[in-house]
Formats: sequence, structure tokens, C-alpha cells
Amino acid sequence: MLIGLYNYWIVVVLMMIGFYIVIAHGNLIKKIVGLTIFQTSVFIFYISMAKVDGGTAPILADGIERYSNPLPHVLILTAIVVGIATTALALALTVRIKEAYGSIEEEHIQEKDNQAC
Amino acid sequence: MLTHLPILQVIVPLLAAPLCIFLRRPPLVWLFTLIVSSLAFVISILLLQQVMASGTIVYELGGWDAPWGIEYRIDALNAFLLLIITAISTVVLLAAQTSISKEIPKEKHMLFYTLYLLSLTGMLGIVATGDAFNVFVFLEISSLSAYALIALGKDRRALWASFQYLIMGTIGATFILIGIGLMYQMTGTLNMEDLSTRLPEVAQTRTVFVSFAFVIVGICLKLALFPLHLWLPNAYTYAPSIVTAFFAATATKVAIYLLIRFSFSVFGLSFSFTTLPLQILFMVLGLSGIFVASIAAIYQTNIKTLFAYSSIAQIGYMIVGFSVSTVTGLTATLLHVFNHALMKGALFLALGAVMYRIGSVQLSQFQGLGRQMPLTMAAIVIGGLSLIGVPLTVGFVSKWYLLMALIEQGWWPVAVLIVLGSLLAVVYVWRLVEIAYFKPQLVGKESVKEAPLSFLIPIWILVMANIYFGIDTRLSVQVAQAAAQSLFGVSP
Amino acid sequence: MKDLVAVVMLAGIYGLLSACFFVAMDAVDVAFTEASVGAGISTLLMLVAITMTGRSEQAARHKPALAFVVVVITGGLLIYGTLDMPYFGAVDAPIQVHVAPRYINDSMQEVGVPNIVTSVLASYRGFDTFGEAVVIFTAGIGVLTLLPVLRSRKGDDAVESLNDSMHEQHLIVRIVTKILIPLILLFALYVQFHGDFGPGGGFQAGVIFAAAIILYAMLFGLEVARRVINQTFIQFAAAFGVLLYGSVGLVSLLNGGNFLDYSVLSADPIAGQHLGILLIELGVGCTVTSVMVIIFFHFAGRKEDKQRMKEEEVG
Amino acid sequence: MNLSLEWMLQLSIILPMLATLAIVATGRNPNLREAVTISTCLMLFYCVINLYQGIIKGEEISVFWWELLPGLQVSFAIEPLGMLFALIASFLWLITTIYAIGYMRNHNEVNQTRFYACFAIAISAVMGIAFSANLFTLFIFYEVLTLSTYPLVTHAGTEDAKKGGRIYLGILLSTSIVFLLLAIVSTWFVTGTLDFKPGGVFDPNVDKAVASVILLLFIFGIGKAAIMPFHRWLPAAMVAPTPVSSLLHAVAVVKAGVFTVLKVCVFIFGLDLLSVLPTTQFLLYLAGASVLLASIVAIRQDNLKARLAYSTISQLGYVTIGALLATSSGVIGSSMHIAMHAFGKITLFFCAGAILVAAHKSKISEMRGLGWQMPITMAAFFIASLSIIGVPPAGGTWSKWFLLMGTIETEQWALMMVLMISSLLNIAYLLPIPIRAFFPNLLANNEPGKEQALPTFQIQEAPLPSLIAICVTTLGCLILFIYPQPLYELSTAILEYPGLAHGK
Repeated sequence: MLIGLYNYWIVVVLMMIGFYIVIAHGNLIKKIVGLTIFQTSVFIFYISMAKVDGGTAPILADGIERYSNPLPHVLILTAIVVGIATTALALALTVRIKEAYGSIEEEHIQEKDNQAC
Repeated sequence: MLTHLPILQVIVPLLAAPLCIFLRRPPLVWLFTLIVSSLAFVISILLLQQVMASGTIVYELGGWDAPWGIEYRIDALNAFLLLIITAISTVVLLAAQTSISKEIPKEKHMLFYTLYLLSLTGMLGIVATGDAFNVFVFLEISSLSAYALIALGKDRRALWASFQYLIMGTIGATFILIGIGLMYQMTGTLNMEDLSTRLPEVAQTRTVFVSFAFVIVGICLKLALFPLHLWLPNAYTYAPSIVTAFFAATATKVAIYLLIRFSFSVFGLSFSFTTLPLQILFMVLGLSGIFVASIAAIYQTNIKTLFAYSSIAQIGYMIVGFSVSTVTGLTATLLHVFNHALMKGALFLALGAVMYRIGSVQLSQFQGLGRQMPLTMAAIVIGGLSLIGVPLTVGFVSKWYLLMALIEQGWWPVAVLIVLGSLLAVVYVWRLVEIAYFKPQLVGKESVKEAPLSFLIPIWILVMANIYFGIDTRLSVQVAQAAAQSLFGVSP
Repeated sequence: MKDLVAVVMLAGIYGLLSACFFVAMDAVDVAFTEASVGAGISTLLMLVAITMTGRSEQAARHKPALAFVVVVITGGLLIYGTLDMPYFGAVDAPIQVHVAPRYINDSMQEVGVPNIVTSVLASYRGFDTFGEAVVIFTAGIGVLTLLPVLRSRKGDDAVESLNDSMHEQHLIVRIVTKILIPLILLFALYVQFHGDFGPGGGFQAGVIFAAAIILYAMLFGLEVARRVINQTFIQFAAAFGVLLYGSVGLVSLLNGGNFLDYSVLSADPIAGQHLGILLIELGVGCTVTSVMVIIFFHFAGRKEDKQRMKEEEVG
Repeated sequence: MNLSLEWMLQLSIILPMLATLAIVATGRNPNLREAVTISTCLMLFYCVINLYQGIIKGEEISVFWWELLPGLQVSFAIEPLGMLFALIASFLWLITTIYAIGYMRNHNEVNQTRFYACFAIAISAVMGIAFSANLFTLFIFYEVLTLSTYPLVTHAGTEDAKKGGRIYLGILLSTSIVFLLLAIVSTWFVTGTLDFKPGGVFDPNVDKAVASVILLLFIFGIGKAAIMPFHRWLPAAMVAPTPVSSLLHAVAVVKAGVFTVLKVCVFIFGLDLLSVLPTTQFLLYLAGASVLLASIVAIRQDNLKARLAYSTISQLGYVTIGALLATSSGVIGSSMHIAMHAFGKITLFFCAGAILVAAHKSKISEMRGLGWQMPITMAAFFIASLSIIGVPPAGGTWSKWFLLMGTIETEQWALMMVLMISSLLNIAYLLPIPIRAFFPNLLANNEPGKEQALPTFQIQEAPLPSLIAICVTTLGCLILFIYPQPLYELSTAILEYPGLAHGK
């Protein structure tokens, strides 16, 4: 059982590292990096479940009987695009936040908001 | 063309969005957006008629049959939600041009409408589709455009609110993605219909249990269910008024739809409510949401924040109805989805009108407004009464059904808590009414004119709908009941 | 780690490593994309953003306890969930026996494209890909709204001289790049049209195409690049890509098929599928290229505009 | 006019609503506005009289408007109790409007248009309550009444007024939403209907515990009946202008409350079921305590309106007791008391308002000798007091008589004592006022030298419209003693209403 599932566990650990960075860190860039890591790990998870023992890349060729499952690949292609779109938007927001608040630390931003109230 | 209605519902606003880029001139773009939105509204009416007359409509995209290709599957539930979303979007758009002329710089107007249409597309796509992964894609379309729309707010806090929303929303979406992945791994399919037949075979596995947990938590993040609601108040407060009106009336409804769809259709009633202590969990969360958010609302001085908290509380009502997990309970939830869209649409549009005239929605600015903007304030009062659940408004209808559902199950204490919760609504609505009507106008403040017609017409359309559907409940109750019954597999 | 550049670089390396992993997992298309996005574009964007927001983290706010608890619970739940999963690489896992076999066995007859990923992506689940194109379009519009071009009060001539002096020093790099750029563009076209047979397709090609333009902009100055590629034009191109994709669907609708049913585009269903896939890949490529360029231009442009405005204020 | 009675019924609800619009439209011209109000009053009264004659002839009048939810109808039907209530309310609205014109103009009140408009909505709601054919319709108009009277309570717009308004709305709305709505939902759930049916809608074999709980919910939910501990709104609402206090808090609102209690007792529970429920006894004692305590508190009040307010709470207790006694004399007594008390209390309030307008006095201690300044007003006050106390020659005598009969029939000796003691207390807090007013030295002879301080009095009465109104209601008190026949007939008809013959 250990052999059969260990790589999923590694993926879970990777995911959680990303997730931890998102929620524990106050720096916005770090948060975004964390988000990227989180998402990339989910991609790894999807791709690893597509793998078949003895299979090859899903491009049809003569003499090959077994292919890896193409569907997760397709899904993850889409998900990667979604990921970069989110990152781009998040970075744009970060730049604007820096201009408006002069800081990209969650703490400072919230302090300034509270003062304004 | 009628057979293509399901896809046209989504495609029309979708293709209109890039066309906006070509049109460029703001008034033109506004008109175009309005026409497109009304077209979508007409399509949704036709769809609802078709569904009510002849049952579920299935549409195979790309001509590939279901588990291999993506299919659109429209039943009473989807059609109902589609109708709500397109209706609100169209009405809100009527006021858009006037409202954003003061809140958004002119050169961004075209982009605003493009994003608005994209957001609309995203929501419609989520609701219409019958494919789990397709949900994720359209969820991201609506979310990304939502982040950008919220960040358009004038206040710099809009940026921060949008960023917070982005982080929470992306975490939520990723959770949903993980959940869908686990589901896929256990069944090998992504089609909802197919999933619902294949999941019961593996229902007892831990993987399915975890996938359910992840999907639900992800949706609840989007739903702003207490205690995952922290992003919502700021986002609603600092977004441009039109955006707030649109989102408050629709966005959380879409999340509720997903919750219902996944727990009832995909995982199935018996799994969702017997394997897990979901009933108790949602009941407790819903109730605490009602109380915490209503009490928080009482202490707000910014009216937009006040109503944002009230939205969280209202979500609590929907969740309580959902947790009852009977036909009546679900009918109550769906009715409240519809009714709450009407109330909050009217309220936030009215606030938009106040924002347009005064430039602020702080409580103190409302002094004497009852006299200066009588029609707008009357709309807020009626919306507020509806929120409280006074008879002859829509709020009463859904509250009545909710109470019935609870009493049917013999959950008396919860019924009592629900009515106590609506008392809190009395408190926060009345603070506003008192200041608006019984405080003299601030000294030295210049007098304000009534809102322009472009605001008053959509506001009063919604207010009238609030009253009309509070009196003639045939349409809403019939559709909600049909949807609830179909989810429970009871033939109407 | 306080130095954000190091953080970003590490994240880029993570992306690259995962791309390598994807190759090992037989997911060549995904690896291609991840390498260009995870290691390429996203790292680049983050670096540009850091130049504007400051390179080092200022204060370490840490509430590790709560975050740790949440993470451990989530992680524990996931590990718990893995226990009943089919084993890694299992041949008889549900996903290998239910839907996927049709893609593997029949796609050649039904779609006629050797790369199964492409046929699933573009035809079976073509609507997802449409959604993907719209997502990226949305991101482009979002960045446009968030980071509008700041107008300079002075004329552009003064800026030009400034730019020229800045970039003259990198003479060797410029010459090498001038040779490289056509090659990159050629490669992008290859990826675009070869997607049917090998790894690649509209998205990857779009990113590579955009990379060439970005490279150009980095070395010859943003102003020059902006003049070469008109802003309005690039926005139109982004919209055009989505529209192209959509109109392929609409045409199939008018021809009597369902939305995105390419078989009806031509008398021969397989030829129709080929035509449809070609067109929509073109649409995706068009949108991706232009959106990537828009995003980069607005990030970098924001920075330069800010600098210029500051200088003008000082001067 | 050849309108059918069904039309009359609908008109009596719609007319005041339409009048609201007309009032708002003519708001700029006070004379026109008040003409509109008065003519609406007259038309309404005409309709109601016609309806009354119809009822006497034994016609069945009912109207169905629409169905809100399956089974939840908005519909109206007239039965004697509702007829009685509608008669009183429409007649007193006419009188009050006349009074209000004098009062409001002389007192230079602001926002008079809002005042008249809300007044009209309120009366429409009262008509709706009186004629409603089921609990649901009643609930709707009950809420409309609460909401429409809120602006009247806070009319002055001062801090005090707002505070009063907050208590008013808070208690009325929360009791109605929390208890009444729950009670209605559970009734619906247990019986499957909300229609008022003679003899009640509950199955005789219904679970006693459930029915008891529902009864509790009803009695507490009808906050307008001001049963302790939900009585606080009534004194709080006294910040309103006097016409409001008099009509709404002596007639419309509180009477709507006790009317609902009666309706629920007779037509939802049925007297048979009511008498065997275990909570009835408890509620009887609660109402009794409410009667006594309120009377005691009233003695301690120096503000005239506050004293009258507490007196109202105590009198409302009588009606509730009568309803809960579940005997025919109890019900007859209650329904008659609704009328008698309405005339008596409205006169008292009119007098209080007149004193405020003419002499600018609101404290009882300041009213010594006032009788010589305002003889008519104080005389009216005296007669009305007699009616409240229940001694001849005023109408209150009859209703108290029947109530006492009811307690004796059911052998509720404790309650009988309560009623007696309370009457004594009534004397103690009401009669000193006219006595002081007419004989300033009689009660104050331990303060020598005080009489010099009293100025020589000139007759300075209230404005003429107000004075007319006072006289009419006072006469009403007297006539009801001499000729209570119509009232009595209506009250007995409540129990003879088709199918109710078995009520003892």
C-alpha cells in the first residue's frame, strides 16, 4: 500500500506547503507564490493519476498498445491557463495596492485601513 | 433555433463581450450590453417555459454524447436560476450608465461593460452546464471578472477587498478542483449525470467522502457561508454600486445552486445527508450565520456594509432551508434565492442612487433624505420590510415556507430562532429608517435632488416585483416547487 | 526568506521541475505548457511586479499556529482520502476503464488527429477550451482595467532618446536577439500548426509568440515595441481570437449541427474536424499571444510611466 | 347608491387607502386635504352602516380577493363581532378627525399631511382586521396597522418620540413576528386551515398540550392586547399627538388587539376547547394580574396621558379575561366592553388633549381648579370616568355587569375579586382629577395659602371642533347606558352566529 500511494502523499505535502504559504504569510507576493505552488501541486496530482504502468504519451503511433489517460492532461492544460490568468490579475492588483498604500504587507494595509475608519 | 436555446443562453453574452472591444464608445457599449442582457433574459424565459412544459432539456456540445463530450442539462432548477440571473442583470444594467458615470473614469467604461458581460457569462455557464469540470472553468471566468470589477471601486480599499476576495476565491476554486479530481479518480467521469449513477457504487470509500468535503468547503468559500464570509463585506462595500447590486443579487445565488446541485444531484440525497452529519452542521452554521451577521450589521455605519452583512445573514436562511433536506425546505431555499435577489437588487440599486446624489452611503449622510429623495427612500423602506419578512412582500413568502419546513420536521427551537433572527433585521433596517425620516437634514448641507429616472425606473421595477411576487406567488412557488421535487425525484 | 527575487526564482524552478515531472508522467503537452507558463511567463510577471513593489519583504507577520492547524487538518483529510484510491499507475483504475478508452481507441476514426490530447482538447471537450480562451481574455481585460496606461505630460520624443541611451549598451545581446527572434517566431508557428501530430497547440504557440515580442520589448525598449505593435490593434486581436473560436461554433450551429460540432463544417466529417481544430487553435493562439503581450506591456509600461512621471516631477 | 353589500365591504377597506393618495396629493392645501379626510370618513361610515343593516337582516357577506399561497387566502367575511368593531372604529374615526382638525391646527403641528395619510392607512387596516375571514388576512392587516401607526407615534420627531417609537415598534413587531406568526404557522400545521369558523377549527381530540402552547403563543403574540409583560409599548406610545393617542391607543390599535384575542378564542379555539385547556387558567390569572398592577401603577402617574395609558392596559385586561372565561356572558361582556371602553377612553383622551391645547397642561398636579376654566371639558371627563369605572348613568355599567356575571358563572371567585378591586382603583385614579379641577381646595386643604396662588379663571375652552367631538363622545357614553340594545344584540349574535349554538 505504501508503494502504491506514496506519490500522492508527496503531492499532498506539496499542496499543503503552498496552502500554508497563502494563509500564513502577510506579504502579498509570497501569497501569490504560495497560490501558484498550491495550484501546481494540484496539477501534479491530476497528472499522476493519468499515468498507466507501461503506457506512453497519448499520441497515437503504430505498435503502441497502451497510452496514458489523455483526459487529465486536457483538464490540466485548461487549469494551467486559469492559473496564469489568476496570477496575472493578482499581480496587477498587488501593483495597484503598492501604489495606493505604499506597502504590500497585509499588516500595514490593514493598519492603514483602520486608521482611515 | 429553439433547440439551441441552452447554448445560446451562454454564448450570446459571451460573444458580446469581445464585441464590446470593437464598439469602444461607452453609450453605444452600454446600449449593446443592455440589449444582449435582455436577449439573454428572453432566452431564459423561453427555456423556463420549455422546461416546465416538457421536462429536462439536454444539449450536447460539439455533438459528442454525454460522458465523452460536455453536455448542457437544463431542468427546472437551472432554468429558474438562469431566469433570476438574467432578469437581475438586465434591470441593473438600466441604471448602469448613469451610475458609473460618477464612479468610474470614462476611459474604463468600455472595459467595465466587457467585464460585466464576462461575469454574466460565467454565472450562466456555471448554472447551465452538466459537466463538473466545466463548472470550474466558468467559475473562474465569473470570478476573475468579479475581482476586476470590484477593484474598479473608487476607494483604495476596493483594491484590498478585491485581493482578499481573489485569494479566498482561488483557494475555494482550487478546493473544488481537488474535489472534482478525487471524484473523477473514483469514477472515471466528469459528467454530473454519469457521476450520480456511478458514485453510489463507491460511496463508502474514504476518497469519495474527502472529495465531497472538498467540493463543499470550496463552494462554501464562494458562498460566503459563515465563518468563511470574511471577504464579502469589504468586497460589497467598496465595489462600484452597480457591481454590488449585480453581485449581491446573483453571485451567492450561483454558489447556492452549486451546493444544491452537488449535494442533491451529483452525490445524491442519501449520501449527502445520511453518511455525513451535514444536516446538523449546516443547521448550526446557518443559524450562527444569521445571528452573527445580523448583529454585526446592527453596528455598521456604512450602509453598504450593513446590507452586505445582511446578505450573509440571508444566506444563513437559505442554508437552514437547505439543511432541512425536505421538499418544503428546498422550496423555501429556492424561493428565498429568488426573493432575496429581488430585495437586495432593489436595496443596493437604491444605495447606488444615494451614492450618485451624495457620493457617500454613510449612515449620517442619510439624515433628512426621506424628504429629499422620497422615492428612493421609499424603495429602501419597502426593500427593508421585505428583508424583515412583512406580509405582502416576498420576504414573507419564503419565511413562511421555511417555517413550515421546520415545523414539519418538528424542529421548533430552530423555528423560534429563525423568527428571532428576523427581529434583528428589524433593528438594522429601522436604524436607517429613523435617521432618514426622523432626523432633520444636516445643517449647512446643500439639499439633494431625487435620483434621476434612469435609477428610479429599475429600482421601482424591482420594488414592484418585491410586492408583486409577495402577493401573486404562483409563478415563483410553482417553479421552486417543481425544481425541489425534481431534485427529490418526486414527480410533480 | 526575505528576498522576494529568490522566492520568485525558486517558484520558477518549482514550475520547471514539475514540468520535468510531467514529461516523466507522459504528459508532454502539459509539460510544454507548464514550462512556458510556470517557469516562463509567470516568473517573468512576478519579477516585473517585484521591481515595482519592492524587492524585500518588510515585516514578517506570522500567525503560524492557526495556519498550521488548518493546513494539517486539510492535509490529513487529503491523506485520509488517498487511502481508498486506486494505486498509482494501476491499469484497472476507474479512470482508465470508463471514459478514456473511447478517446484512445476511437478518436482516430472520429476526429482523425494522432495527438489524442489535441482531439480531446479541441473537439470532445472543445467547450472547456473555449472557456479557457475566455478566461485568458478576461485576465487581459482585467489587467487593462487595473493598470491603465498613464499618460505622460511631455511628448514622446524626449522619452525616445532616454530609451535609446539605456539600451545601447547591450549591443551584443541585441544582435543575438535579432537573430533569435525570427527563429522563435518560426518555432511558434510550428508549434501552432503541428499540434495535431505532436505536443503543442494554440496555447503553447501563443505563449512562445508572446515571448518573442516580450524579448523584443525588453531589449529595444517598451516605447519602440509599443510603436511596433499598436495597442488598439492588440486589443482587437485578443477579442478577435475569442470571436473566431465562437464563430466556428456558430457556423456549425448554422450548418445544422450542435455548437462546436466541427463535423458539419465540411462534407467529410473528418475534414470538418480538421478544419475546425485548425481554426479554433488559431483563435486560441491569437488570444493568448495578444493577452500575454497586453499583460506584459501594461506591467512594464506602468513601471516606466511611473518612473518617467517621477523624473518629470523632479525635473 | 345601489352598491351591493360585497362592494360596500371592499369599499370600506379600499376607500381609506385611496383617501391616502388623495390626501398626499392635496397636501399643499390644508382645507382641501381635510375636506377629503372628512368626506372619506362619512363615506366609510355610510358603508359600514349599510353593512350593519345587511347583517341585521341576516345576510351573509363575504368577499374573496386572492390566494397568496395554496390555502392562504386573503378574504373577508362579516360576522357580528367584526361588525361591532367596524362600527365603533368608523364612527370614532369621524369624530376623531373632527377633533384632530381643531387640535392639530391649534397646536401648530408639522407634517400634518403625513399625519392624515398614515391615519387613513391605519383605519383601512382596522377595517381589514374587523372583516377578515381568516387568521392570515388578519395577520396581514395587523402588521399594516403596526407599521402605519409607527410614523404617528414618532410624529414629533424628537428624541423622546423616537425612543417611544422604537419601543412601540419593537414590542409590537417582535411579538407579532415571533409569537403570532409561529402561532399561525402551527395552527395551519395542526388543523390545515386558518379560517375563522364558529366553534373553532381545532379537532376536539387535539393534543391538549399542543393546543395550550398555541394558545399561549397567540395571547403573547397579540402584543396589541397589552397583556403584561408586553404592555410597555402603550405608555411609550403616548408621546404621540393626542388625536393619535385617542383613536389609535384607545380605539384602533388596542382594540384590534383584544378583538383579535376574542376572535381567536371564539373562532379558532372555540369556547368548548378553550375551557378545558390547562393554560387558560394561567392566562386568566395573568390577565387579572395585569388588570390590578396596571391600575396600581396608574395611581402613581402624574402625567395625565400616562395615567390614562395604564388605565387602558388595565381595561384591556378585562376584555381578555372575558374572552378567556369561555362563557357566553364573558364573550358578551368582552365585546360590549370593547365598545364601552372605546367611548369612555376616547373622551378622556380628547379631554386630555383639549387641556393641553387650551391650558398647556399635561400634569395632573397642575390641574387644580381647571374645571372653572374648561367646564365642558371637565364635565365630559367626569362622565367618561364614570363609564370607565362602571357606574350608572354611563355605558360601562353594562359591560362590567356581564363580565362579573361571567366570573360568577364559572365560579372564578378570585377573578371576581380582581374585577371589584380594580373598579375601586379606577375610582381612586380617575375621579380625583375632575374633583380637583372643580374643587381645588377640597383635596388640598393641608396646604394653606395655596388658594391665593390660583388665578381667577376665565373660561377658555378647547377649539370648537374639538369641543364638538368631546360632546359627541360623552353623549355616546350616556346613550349607551340608556339604549345599549343594538350593542347587546350584536354581542349576543356573535354566539348565535350560524353553527355556534352549542357555545353555552
